[in-house]
Order: sequence, then structure tokens, then C-alpha cells
Amino acid sequence: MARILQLDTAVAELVNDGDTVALEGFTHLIPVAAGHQIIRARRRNLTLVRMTPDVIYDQMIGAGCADKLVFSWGGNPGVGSLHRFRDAIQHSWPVPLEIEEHSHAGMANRYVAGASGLPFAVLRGYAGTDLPEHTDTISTVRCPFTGQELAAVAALNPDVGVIHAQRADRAGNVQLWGISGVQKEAVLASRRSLVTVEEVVERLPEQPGAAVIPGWAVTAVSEVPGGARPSYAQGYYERDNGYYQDWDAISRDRDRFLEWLETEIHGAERSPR
Amino acid sequence: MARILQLDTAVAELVNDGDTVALEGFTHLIPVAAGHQIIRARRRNLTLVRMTPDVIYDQMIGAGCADKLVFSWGGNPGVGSLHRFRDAIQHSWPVPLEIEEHSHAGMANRYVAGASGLPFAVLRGYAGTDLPEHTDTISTVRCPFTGQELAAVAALNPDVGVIHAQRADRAGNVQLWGISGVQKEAVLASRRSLVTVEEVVERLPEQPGAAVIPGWAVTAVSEVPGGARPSYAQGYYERDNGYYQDWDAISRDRDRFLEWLETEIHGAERSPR
Amino acid sequence: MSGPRTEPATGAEFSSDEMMTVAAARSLSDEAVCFVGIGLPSTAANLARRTHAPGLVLLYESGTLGTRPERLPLSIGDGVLAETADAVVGVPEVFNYWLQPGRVDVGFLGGAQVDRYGNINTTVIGDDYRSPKVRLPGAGGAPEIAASCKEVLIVMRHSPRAFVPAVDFVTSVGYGRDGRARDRLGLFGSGPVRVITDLGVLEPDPETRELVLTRLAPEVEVEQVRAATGWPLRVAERVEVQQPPTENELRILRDLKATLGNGESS
Amino acid sequence: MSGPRTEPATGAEFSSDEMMTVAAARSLSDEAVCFVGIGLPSTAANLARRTHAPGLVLLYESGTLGTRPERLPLSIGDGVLAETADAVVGVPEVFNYWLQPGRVDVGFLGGAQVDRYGNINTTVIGDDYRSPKVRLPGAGGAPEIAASCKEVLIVMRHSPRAFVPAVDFVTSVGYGRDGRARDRLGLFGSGPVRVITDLGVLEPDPETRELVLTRLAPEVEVEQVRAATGWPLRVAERVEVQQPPTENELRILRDLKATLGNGESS
Repeated sequence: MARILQLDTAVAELVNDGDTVALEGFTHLIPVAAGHQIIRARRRNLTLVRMTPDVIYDQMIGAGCADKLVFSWGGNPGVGSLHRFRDAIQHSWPVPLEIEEHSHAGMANRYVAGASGLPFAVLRGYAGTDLPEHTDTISTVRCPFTGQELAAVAALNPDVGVIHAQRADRAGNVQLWGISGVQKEAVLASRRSLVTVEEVVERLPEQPGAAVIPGWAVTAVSEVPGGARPSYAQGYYERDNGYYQDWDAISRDRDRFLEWLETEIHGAERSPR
Repeated sequence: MARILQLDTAVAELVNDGDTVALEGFTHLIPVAAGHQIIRARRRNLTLVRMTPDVIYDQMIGAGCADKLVFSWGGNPGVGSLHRFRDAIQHSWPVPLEIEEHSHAGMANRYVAGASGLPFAVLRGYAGTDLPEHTDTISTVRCPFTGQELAAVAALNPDVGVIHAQRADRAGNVQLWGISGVQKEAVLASRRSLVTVEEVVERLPEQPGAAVIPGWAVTAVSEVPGGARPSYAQGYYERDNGYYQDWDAISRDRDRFLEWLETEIHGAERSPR
Repeated sequence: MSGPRTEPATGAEFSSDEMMTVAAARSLSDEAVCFVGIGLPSTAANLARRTHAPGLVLLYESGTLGTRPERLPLSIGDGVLAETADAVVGVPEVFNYWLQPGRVDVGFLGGAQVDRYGNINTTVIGDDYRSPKVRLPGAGGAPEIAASCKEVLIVMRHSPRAFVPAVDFVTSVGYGRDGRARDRLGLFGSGPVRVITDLGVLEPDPETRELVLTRLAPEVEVEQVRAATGWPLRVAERVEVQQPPTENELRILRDLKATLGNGESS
Repeated sequence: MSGPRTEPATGAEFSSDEMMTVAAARSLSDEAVCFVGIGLPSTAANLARRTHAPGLVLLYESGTLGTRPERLPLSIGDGVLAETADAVVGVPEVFNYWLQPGRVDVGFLGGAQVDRYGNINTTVIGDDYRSPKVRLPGAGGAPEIAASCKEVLIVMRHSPRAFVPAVDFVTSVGYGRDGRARDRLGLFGSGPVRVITDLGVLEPDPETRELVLTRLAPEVEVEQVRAATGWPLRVAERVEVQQPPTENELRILRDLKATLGNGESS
């Protein structure tokens, strides 16, 4: 059974300096409030894992939480580039950022292998690309029946998996629906897990299209209404597209970014949006 | 887009002598009417594939449709043994039956590999058992990252996959819910597919827990109300447990079985239950 | 089958099958996550959930996670399992995401044969696989349940045909043909910790992994168990006698069985 | 960016970007199954569905199958894609069950660089991967879309920086560095069949697989395209001029773009 914790307590207990941490969410249900809390707790030397690092990872990287990023697409969806991510890679600011780069199919299968207790996954992937040359966690494997060579990727087993979902009940059974990305796999592949939810309810109502992650497979649940803003939570609120566009200007400039960090994160109990 | 066909037309078009055919269903939603139609069409030399061959496969084997069975558990659930299956293996009646035997985990992963366009799947399976010694489609593969040896199973790609579901719309989009076994994988792994449904509706209603298989991934849909009897269709009818118990007595004796075959299958447009 | 009857302190009569089911239920601790097979294991697990282990989490291989059936399911895919589950997932997912990574505490198995090292056979009787004396149903989920659950409980009725020196076919590995082979397989699970029968309980010797008699059902003698075992059965230094079923256990068990209507799976 | 403007027979003015999007849309046949990236491909696919190809099946890598958004999605995971989909599946499933086995007819890609053999770069500009001149977003779903879709359409604005002799990094394979390497990879998909730009269309030579100019946008000269291409561009024997957008196409395209509110993804 998952423990229901305050977000700051959960982050303090579950996320340590040096941990490998995956905050997953595929445009929808991004655990932004949890990411801000990790910045606020001044965690350092994290290996951040995510298929689609976007604004929240740009913020965590700019704040100096991470020294490594494992990913498959890093951009500001619908807007353009991530300037803190670029600055870290191109100019090592504020600290050098090592990268481990995959395709979406590769990352998804790495989580699947991790969730399945397997050391690797097999896929038809990366053929003819330059990615395997630069990424140690891509290799090949031969089919014992046909002799065919296929791509192999190493399993992902983060120390902590963090996701946001719509609801949980008091036993920590988590219900999420809409675009669900690789969130279930991220929780199941991780040694510890934190799920922030819009609301904790007595009993999960029936919901078409919803998946449930049983509470006994989750470490902690935190009730954080709006915890996915500026991304969206289907059935609760829309995406704040303006925030993503505003981020482009804030993040282009180191000083504006540092000011944002001081006022919106360290100067606030919780980021206003 | 799937074609909406009469069951006899669909079986005549899709199932040929010598085909590898998977009729899947995990206690729930067993495509019994389709199986009876295959017997009625007097198909021969089929390789029948199914995780849990039960009464319908006992009937098809007894009727002489199959010369090979690929499976992981063959029994009459809640009752006992399958006597036609035993008679075929132990006494080659009515024809010899070759078997290819797996565990559930192995069969499920074989379908997953087939649905994924991969020649094999990796699992932690069969370790310490006598199954690999007798089954050619079980082998091993070594993890290119850790050096660990794991089980490998060959992909399943039947010529025809047959399942039963609750509903489809006129474009052949299939909706099923409740215990869903490996049915989606069986359809996606197969070259051709037939889905019998309780009803064809104008528009699929929202349904908690339901999965949808898009019509463009299905070859044919047949409306067959009660097509899963004596198994059950959640939301439509209960399992007829008496049928399974009665089958024990009918199937123990070759003559009683042959009489059943004449009256209930060949003598009927459609089996009364 | 009906075993020896007795009049325990509770005053209630009970069959040896009932004692076996109650003993199996008592083996499950509260909040354990349990992968359940149909038949005796399912009856025992549902009894435990209604007595001392209300937080027991039940998984069935049909993909029903955290199910709380209000009656005994007649098969692994009974609709009552889906209707009362926390989540219903596909069969590939239940094996790959839930069983395989070692998340499950207890796997609960039966079989046609078990041998002195806890290996189970549900495949064939006879030594020719291609031409068996008796063809059994086969493996189902058992090989991976036996490999991946943190511990395995076996529930079987005691007889010399069932308790054999070496199984005709290893469908699900216990400690291997020699009691040592399991150590080399790198499995997540530690193997069978207890075989619960209608006559008592066998447990593996910590050194040799040979199954040894450690408990007797009420009014059963050691010699009876030896006679029902196909190898020279060793007996632990201290053999306890099982507490007979309480009135509460018996009442709940009988109410449960009554929900089946047409008998337990064989 | 705004291209050359013209007054076609329809009497409507249109930009070169609009011509490009319309040409891309026309490349999609009705009832094709199309794996769509965000931005230009998504605009073109949604235009096609509203004009000549109402039966077009759209898949997005967020797991939305058969989606029919009533407005343009702003990102791959826009809620409108889930709300109007036949099915919403997880990301592992969309890649493993739907893309990987070769079920998808058309993959629709863009990129920062494309080379003469149709290889695409969305990873880094510069020749040192670890210390790039410009770090781009990376691969996303593109490598496997390029490998597994039966055919691939590329949509990109024409410029010498984008149309390079050899990409700095092969993120998604076209015909390989030498135009031959793809044949040895055993992929399900046959590779890029068309590169649609704001100046016209390039197609691979059937022999050498080098991209060759086969169509011109209205009022664009061959020399303009040569100047915008980073390698000595070959020109097909017959070069057709694209039909300008119809009034209907333009109206629907502009209505679609108006639904975006705050601009198309870059």
C-alpha cells in the first residue's frame, strides 16, 4: 500500500543527491510540481531520465540539479528549442551535462524491460543511424531461431520514478486516463515511485479509458491539485500554451532565468503556475 | 477497414486446410461459434494454436480438424481433463496430434513478438524445467549488456487469428472488455483475422475498461450473438457451467462424441448452444 | 475425497481436506501479494482474505489484479474476478510486468506429482513425453510462478502416486533434480517453502532441500504419512500437530465452498 | 517564412508554405494509414482528411490511433488527439504493435537537415557530437518511422543549410550514406519516396537513390531550387509544375491554421 505524503516530505524521503530520477509524462500529465520541489530541495548530481524532456527538465537542468540526461527528444513542444538544455550541452552552464541519447522506441522499450525485470529489450530500431556509435546502451542481439540481427537496448531501472495522475484512492491505487505515455512502465521500472495526483478520493469511480496502477506497486502518493500545470490533466484543466511560449524568452537569457528561479521556485512555497 | 461478413462466408474465405489458426479467449469470450463453423466446413490439417485449449479445441481435435496443437494448458476449466485431446495424444484418434508445448508466459510472449514484428521474444522462463528439451521454439539468448542468459521463444504469426468480442461498429472497430487475455495480440500477430461480436452497432459507446482494436487492423467481423457460449461475454451473458460438466461425459466416449458431432454440429446450421 | 474425521476442542467435525485448506490459508500473511491458481490455492487464499489476512492482494493469471471475489471463482477467468479487481490487464502484462520482476510474495501451486526436492509435474505421467501413459493439462502459468515468486507454497493431497521420488517431467522447478540445480539458475524466487497436504506439512531441509515432515494434521500418525509418500520420508526432530480449524474458519470455508455450486476444479 | 506569391487560375493568392502543405496533403491517398509528426506533417495530414482523403487513418506517437482532431493539435500529446481517437494506447504499444511490424503505409517526417540520399538529421549541427555547434531536439520517433513505414514522405523548407550533401548526423536513415546502405538493413519500409518543399518536389532516382528535382512549385525556376540545394542538384527529364492550391484547399488550410491560435511548432 502506498503512503499518502505531503509533496515536500515525499521528495525529501524519496529523492537523494546522485539518484537516477525519471519524471515521465508525454505532453499530458507532466509532474511539474514534483520537479519544482526537487529544484527547491536543491538536489544535485541527478541523472535525469525522460523520453521528452521539455520545460520542467530545462528548469531542472538550468538550476543545476543534473549532471546527466537520458532522453530521446528534448524540445519545447509547439514552441522550439530548450535553451537551458542547449546551454548546458554547448557551454556546460551551470554544470556540464552528459547525455545518453536514444529514439522514442528505444526509450519506451528500455522502460518496458525495466518494468519486466529483464536486463534488455529487443526492437527493430536504430538501423542505419549514427545513434549506436555514441550510445553505450544500444547494442545488437541475434535471433536464435532465424539468425537475424536486431537492436538491443539496456533496461532502465531508475532509483525513483515520478508521474502525475488524475486520481488516487486512500490505498494509493492510482487512476489515470487520456494520453498515458510510458508512465506505468516508469513506475514499475523504478525502485521507488512517487505519484502526484489531482485528488485523493474515497473510491475510484469507473472511467472509460482509465488505467489503474495498484497501490502496492507505488511507494508514495501526494495530492497536488494542478500539479501538472502548465501541462494539462484531462478532465481537470487545459494546457497553458502561453507558459510554454513565455518560457522561450525567460530561458534564452541566463540572468532572466536566474531571476525566475529565485522568485518562482526558491521564493515560493509552490510555483504559482 | 474490416469487412462485415456472415460467419460461414468469413470462415470459408479466411480459413484454409493446412492453415495455422489461433482461436483465442481466456475462459471469457471464447470464439466457440467460429470454432463450430470451422468443424462444419470440415477443415483439415490445421495447426491449432491457443494458450488454453478447452472444450472448443477438444471438439475440433475430436472432429479431426487438426494435426498439430500449440498450447500451454489443455483442460476443461473447473471440470478436469479434455478427453478428445488425451485420446488424440495417447491413441492418435481420430488422427495423430503433434504437440508444441509452452508455458503461459512463453505463449503470451510469442504472441507479443508476433504482434510486434519481431522474430522472437525474451523472458525469464522455463529455467530448470523439462520443456525446452521437447520444444524447438524455446531457446536461449544472452544479454549483450550483462552477459546473462535468458529464455527466448519464437514469434507466433498464425495465418488466421479468431477472437470473440462484445461489439464492433460498421467500420469494424472492435470493442472488448473484461478479461481480455491475449486476444489483441492474437489478432495483430496473425496474417488474417476474424472477430465475431455480440452486436454490430452504429457507434461504439464509452465503456470503462474497454480496449478498441481499430477496424483497419482486422480482416473481417461477423455478428454472432451468443457466439462465445458456453463461455461468457461480460455484459451479455454468463458462463454455462453445466455445458462444461456435460462435456466431460460426452467426450469420454468416442461414440457419444461422434453422435454429438453429427447432431449438434453437422446436423445444425448453428450449434444450439 | 474425505479424510479422517475428528472431534477437536472446538467441537466441530472437519475433513482432512478442510484441515489442508485451513492450513494453507494460515500460511498467507496479511498484505502479502499472492499469485493464485484455481482450485485449492484459490479456496485457501479467499479463506485467508476473509479471516486473518484482509489485506491479502490476489493476482490471477487471467490478468485480474487485487481481486476480491464475493464467491469462489470457478475458473481462472471467472467474470467475478474481473468485476471485483483493482485492475484488469492483459495476459502478457500480468506475466511480464507483475509476475516476472519478482514483485509477487507468494506463489500458490498444486500439481499431479511433486518430488522430494519440490519439483512439480503437471505435464505427463510416464517416461516417454511423446507417448505418455497419461497426458496432463500442461504447464499453464506454473513454471514462471515457481521461478519468480519470492516464495512458493504447494498444496496437494498426499498419496504415493503424487509424492514421488522424482517427477516424470519437471513442469515447474523446485530445487531441481538434485536439490542443488535451482541455485545455479539465477531465479528471483527462493523456491517452495512448504508443501501442505491433507496429512500434514513438509518443508525443505535447509541443507539438502529434501522435503521433510514438519507438521502433522490432527490425529494423523507419522507412519500414515510415510505410507503415503513415495520416498523414504525423513521426519523433523520436532513435529508439531496442527491446530484444528476454528469454528470461524470452518464456517467461512463451508460458506465459500457453497458458493461454487458445482464443485471445485480438479 | 513567406515565399513567392502568385496569382493562380483560382484567383487566390497563396504562399509557398501553403503550396508545400497542399502538395504534401495531396500525396496522401484515401484510407492510407499515416504516422504523423507534429508541425507541417500534421497540418498536411489534417488538410488531406478534410479534402480528398476522408478515410485517412492518423496515428500520432502519443498513442492516439485513428484520431480526428477538429482543430490542429499543438503538440504530439495534445488532448484533442485523445478525445477524438478510435483508441488511445501507451507509447510502448504504439511503437511495438503499430509502427514496428510495418502496418503503417506512410510516415511523414521533417528535419533540420536532409541530404542527397534522403537521410535526415535532427540531432546536432557540427561534426563533433559531444561538442556540437547547435544541439537539436534529437530523434523522437523518427528513426523507427523512417525504418518501418511502407513509405516515407519528407516535408521541409528548401535552403542550402537544410539540403546538404551529407547530413552531420544520421538520425533517421533514408538510403544511407552511399545511397545503398538501406538495402542491407532488412527494413520493412522502402524509404523516402518524396521530399516536398516550398520550391517543389525531389524524388529518389530509381538507380542511384539520389534526390532529383521532379516538380516545381508554380512560378519557381529550376535555378532557384539549385541555389537552395547544397549539392549539385540533378533535374528529371520531365519536370512538372504543381497545380496551385484550389480555393477549397486554401480555405480549409487557412481555417485549420487559424485553430492553432499561437503558431505552428518549429
